[in-house]
Amino acid sequence: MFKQNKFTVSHAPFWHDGDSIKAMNLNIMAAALPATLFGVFQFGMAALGVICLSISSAMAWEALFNFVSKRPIAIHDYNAAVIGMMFGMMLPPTITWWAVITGTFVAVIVGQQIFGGIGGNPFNPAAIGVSILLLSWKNLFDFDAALLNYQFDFTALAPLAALKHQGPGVVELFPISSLVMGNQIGSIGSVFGAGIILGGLYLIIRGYIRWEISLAYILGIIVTAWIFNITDPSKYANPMFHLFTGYTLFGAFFLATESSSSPVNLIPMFIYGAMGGFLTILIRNIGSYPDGTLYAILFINLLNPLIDKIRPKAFGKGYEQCAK
Amino acid sequence: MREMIKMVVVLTVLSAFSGGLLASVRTGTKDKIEQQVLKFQKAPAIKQILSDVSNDPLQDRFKIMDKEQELTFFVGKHDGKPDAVTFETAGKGFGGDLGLMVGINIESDAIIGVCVTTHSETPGIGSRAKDDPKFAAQFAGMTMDKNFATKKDGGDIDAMSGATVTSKGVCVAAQQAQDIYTRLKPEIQKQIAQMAN
Amino acid sequence: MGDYIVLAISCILINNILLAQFLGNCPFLGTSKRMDTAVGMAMAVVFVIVLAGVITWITEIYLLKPLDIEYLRTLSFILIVASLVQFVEMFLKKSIPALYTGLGIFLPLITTNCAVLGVCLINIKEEYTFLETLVSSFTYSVGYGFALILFAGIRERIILARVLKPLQDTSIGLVTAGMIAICFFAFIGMV
Amino acid sequence: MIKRSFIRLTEPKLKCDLVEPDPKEPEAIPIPPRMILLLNEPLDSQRESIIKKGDMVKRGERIFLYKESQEYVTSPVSGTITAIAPFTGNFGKVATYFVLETNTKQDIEHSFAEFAANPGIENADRYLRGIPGDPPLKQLADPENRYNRIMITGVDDDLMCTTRQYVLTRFREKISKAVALLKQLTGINDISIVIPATMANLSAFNGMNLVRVTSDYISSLPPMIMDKHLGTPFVPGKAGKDLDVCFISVEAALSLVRVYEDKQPVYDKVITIIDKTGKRSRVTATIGTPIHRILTQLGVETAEQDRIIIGGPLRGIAAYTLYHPVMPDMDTLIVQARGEIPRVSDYPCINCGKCVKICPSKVPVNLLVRYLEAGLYQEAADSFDLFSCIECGLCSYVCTAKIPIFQYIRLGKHELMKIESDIKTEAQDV
Amino acid sequence: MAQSILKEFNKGLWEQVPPFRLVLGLCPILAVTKSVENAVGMGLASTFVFVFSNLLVAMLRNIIPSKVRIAAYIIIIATFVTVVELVMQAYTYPLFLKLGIFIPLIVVNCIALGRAEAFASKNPPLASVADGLGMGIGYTISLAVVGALRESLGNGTLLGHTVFGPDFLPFRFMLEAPGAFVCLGLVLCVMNLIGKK
Repeated sequence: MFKQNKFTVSHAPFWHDGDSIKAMNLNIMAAALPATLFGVFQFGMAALGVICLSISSAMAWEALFNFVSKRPIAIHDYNAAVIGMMFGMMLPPTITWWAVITGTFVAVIVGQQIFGGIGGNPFNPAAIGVSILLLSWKNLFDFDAALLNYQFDFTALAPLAALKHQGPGVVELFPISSLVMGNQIGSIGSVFGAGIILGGLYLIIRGYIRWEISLAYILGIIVTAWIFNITDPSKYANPMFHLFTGYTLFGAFFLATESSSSPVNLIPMFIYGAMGGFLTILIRNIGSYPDGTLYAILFINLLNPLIDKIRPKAFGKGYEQCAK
Repeated sequence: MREMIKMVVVLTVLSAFSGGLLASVRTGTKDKIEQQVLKFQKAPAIKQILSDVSNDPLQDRFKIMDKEQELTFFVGKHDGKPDAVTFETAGKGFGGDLGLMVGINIESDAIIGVCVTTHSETPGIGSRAKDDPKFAAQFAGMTMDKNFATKKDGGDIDAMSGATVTSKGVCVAAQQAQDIYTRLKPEIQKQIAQMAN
Repeated sequence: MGDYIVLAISCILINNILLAQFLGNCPFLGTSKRMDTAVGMAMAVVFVIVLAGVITWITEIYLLKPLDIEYLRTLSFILIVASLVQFVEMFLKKSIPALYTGLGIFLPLITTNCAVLGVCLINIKEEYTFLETLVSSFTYSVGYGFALILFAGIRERIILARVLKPLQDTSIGLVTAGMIAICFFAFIGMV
Repeated sequence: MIKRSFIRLTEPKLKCDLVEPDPKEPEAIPIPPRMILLLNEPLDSQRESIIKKGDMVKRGERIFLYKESQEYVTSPVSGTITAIAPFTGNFGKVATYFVLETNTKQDIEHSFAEFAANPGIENADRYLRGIPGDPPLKQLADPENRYNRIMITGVDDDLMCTTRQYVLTRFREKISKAVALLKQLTGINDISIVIPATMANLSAFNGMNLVRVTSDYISSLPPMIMDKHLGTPFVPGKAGKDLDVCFISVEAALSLVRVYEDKQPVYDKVITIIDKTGKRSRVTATIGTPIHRILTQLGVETAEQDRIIIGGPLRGIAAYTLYHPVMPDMDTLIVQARGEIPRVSDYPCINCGKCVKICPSKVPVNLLVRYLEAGLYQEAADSFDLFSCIECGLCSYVCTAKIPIFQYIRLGKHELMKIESDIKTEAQDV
Repeated sequence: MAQSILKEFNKGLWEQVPPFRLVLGLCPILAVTKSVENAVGMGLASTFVFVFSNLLVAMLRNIIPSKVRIAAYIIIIATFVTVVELVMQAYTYPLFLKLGIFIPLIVVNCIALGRAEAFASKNPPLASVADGLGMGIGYTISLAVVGALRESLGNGTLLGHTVFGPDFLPFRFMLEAPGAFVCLGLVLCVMNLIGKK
């Protein structure tokens, strides 16, 4: 008789592809890095400060909430860090410190933790945070405030606000190439179109976001803006302008694709994305906000549980009757 | 059957009691309510428009029947001379009627000012018509021959961003005022003259 | 026609009876835990609000106003709503049992749904014409149903999430409703 | 273990292993002095068992626990029963195990010869349930089941397993006999053989129905074969009597042939063993042999906290003891090193959608798992297609949050079945 | 006797404080809590209705046939609601305007009907009045608490006085519709936490 070892007993499957929430979150943060770094380069140390404060306070809030609610502290999965980063990227570099901390509180705790933490949030937490901040302190979100502090060699106007107030004549001030390369005023993480696309493509290739959503969202933007544009070019800007300004690309790759608030089936993903793009342009062109991305994304988040009920027929479904 | 009769009797007595109570409360408060409406709804708007008058416009008021509508005009005096009238018109907003108090200088036929009295617009957006000084200020000084419509509709008024319908409603009310004033000017002048005497 | 469309969009999305005017919250929180009850309630609400809106409007214009007894409005409207609900319930039970099994259990709840009386009072307060009353009653109630169904979709998932004990049920429901109200801000300024 | 590839635009394609082109003869494991037999019936302390400690059994003798018992286990050797004790398996399912001291003198149960002269499905069920390959004789013999088609599967149903393929290639000449025997036993004429698509040299199968499946994982699972190759719908949650196809492993078919040819019972099971380094060896061991015998003979090391997997890496079960016996359906034995074992986590579903994308039966796994976690099994079955699951394990394999989804699904099905059978017995009692 | 009446009064203040423990009457607590003033006004108006309807229902409890009792209660409640409406219109007109249709809507406030049915129809007038008063005051306090939270955070003021100093940028979200829901949800959570102890 030999010595009996204790073996690990658990359930099938005994293999795993090695992916984890932590890996996913780190990848998302890495993908967001080019756009963020560009923002820091563009807006200086103030932007870096905002991003750092945003990430650290988001993690601190989560840890605090976990501690108070006597749950295991889970900041090592970087979930709060991702929310903080997304949130920080949507802020103007001129924002004050206490607004960042309040905002991350709203995003992390009200937006996610009270719904049961990761996976429970019905809305994108970062979008909730920014939209509540926007409702409260509109003045802090004045991107044009950057004018006071910086010297730029391009048109230093927030493109969408200019469009809203002065009409599509301003479009000519913003050549697409310079918008793509980040020569525009906006939030820290959303100005550098090329960087966001790069990050987004990375995430798509790595399979961390669902390409169907991003694609449908961008198509929704282009088609809707194009239809508006051809009906009255003197009132509505062209699709490319819409695509590369404001939060559009950021929304397409980082906000709309937040996993727990977006659908997972194929057709719903297309409906969800396209609806988001459509609403964004609708709000910009006939609504009252310069940039409709946030509200559009929150609204499609709201539709998500409903449209995600459209799903393929499960295997063998519908044969039960025949069998009986 | 007895129960049936009891039911009917009880409900009838209850209703009668309720009706009686309410009728008496109503009679007791009727005048007071009318005063209050005048004081709180019309007065602030009138005061805002006719801020520098020497009289109390609430006292110096007269009524004119215009078509089927009774309009109350409040007269403002500058240095004892009655040269301004204000009256209320209505436009359509989001969720219904939007009252607009319009003050007109009868000598120059120019608008002194406008002020939104009642509205039921979306909180935060439509109510800006009441609070946004810039929007209302656009009307001041405009003469009666101007087109009181939003720029979108080919007029001279800048709509409030994000409150197109409300802006339109205010403009419609202003146009109505313009219409009424032009139509009733002789009558108004007659009344004012009477008042001065 | 355009005016009616504007009124309709405003009633459904912008001035949503539930999320912007805060009417009918008790049944909103009560019947939104499951999708099927939410759908049933939504249909019942549309049905009753349209009927009640029309009847109270007629009462106001042809009875209360001519007799100058508008101060009896609250009293008469609530009696109309209450008896209407009773009547509808009896009528459905006898004539359309299929619909009754679907809506029946929600009808008694509707008497205390302040959205019904609220819409009737709004119609009078805004001095709507008959057609406008019809449109506003229908679209307000559709807006109510729309919000209710969307909320139920989300709530079905929240019930399964790991929500902390003191936050469960009504508390988290209200917070979610607040976020839905933010979503509806998307439509501000569209008409 | 196959790790996530860097580029993950499309879903991972897992390939089943193919049997080596020129397989070695399996190493034979001698009959050990002590055997363990598992009987699928719980021990009941209230009743008096007809089998006792110290009883002698003969090779081929059926061991019943109680007089009215339906379930039996056949003894693979002649010996003395030295222990009877309860055994707890998956989902807390209770069985009974017997420890058998092997006698030096082996003799065959006398009734066996009599039976073997008399082929028929009823008789086969009465004597042959425990032969290698675990033929579904009980189902075939059940008059309520109306099968009209038999599939002999020569492909394995998990990633690293190759035993069936080995048996198929090694004994391909006997397949025609197996087909003839099954026809004779069951009276079903439509018999096909499932073979790997890559298999060459098919002359031995001339004149037979062949179904060729690729080596992609799950294309060899019965529901998939039915769906893709037979045009017969897979019906969720229905087994046996509602299906018209019976799947029988190639080893079972060949065991039947051997029994009737040699007129004596067979108990030597072919098993593929994969050690921690991935080295593959094949043995034949008598059913009932404790697995430590096999591992020791092959020199396979096991250490504390390693994992012993019976079956493949995606659908198998983990053994908690090295005294686990060789079972009739135990095709593969994998030893997984401690460091290789992926951990499950306590995270809730984060709705990443990978499971939904990969699920071959299009089950809304993301929602299903929430309901299962909450214990709402009936709802899961009614609205979220619990029974459409074909139990491939891919959802757990890709789950980012590392939720034991597969286990939840099995548990859910198990609980529902239990409720159903409870209702049935209650109805019968009434 | 006095003790039991005190008990009826007290339970409305804490044990069964209506909007939190009974989760009734949520609509007003969301709609009229933009400021403490509105909240208290609404609370007092509701209290008046609760007390008098309870009183009348308790007095008539043996007369009203049970088949028509709900109709009778509704008539009684509606009567007192209208009284409140008229009185407020006459004496506190600005408040009446701010509370809008929520005054007539007290009639469908589940608390009123709920207390009439659950308590007043089974108890003597004095206890019923105590019950109605307790419920009403509990309701008023709840409204005031939510109102104080929303006003102080959302506007930086409390009953018109600045509370956080001049540099405080008010968290306007609290005054908007979504803020009302979120705020009430969180207050409810806190109440659940306290209640557990």
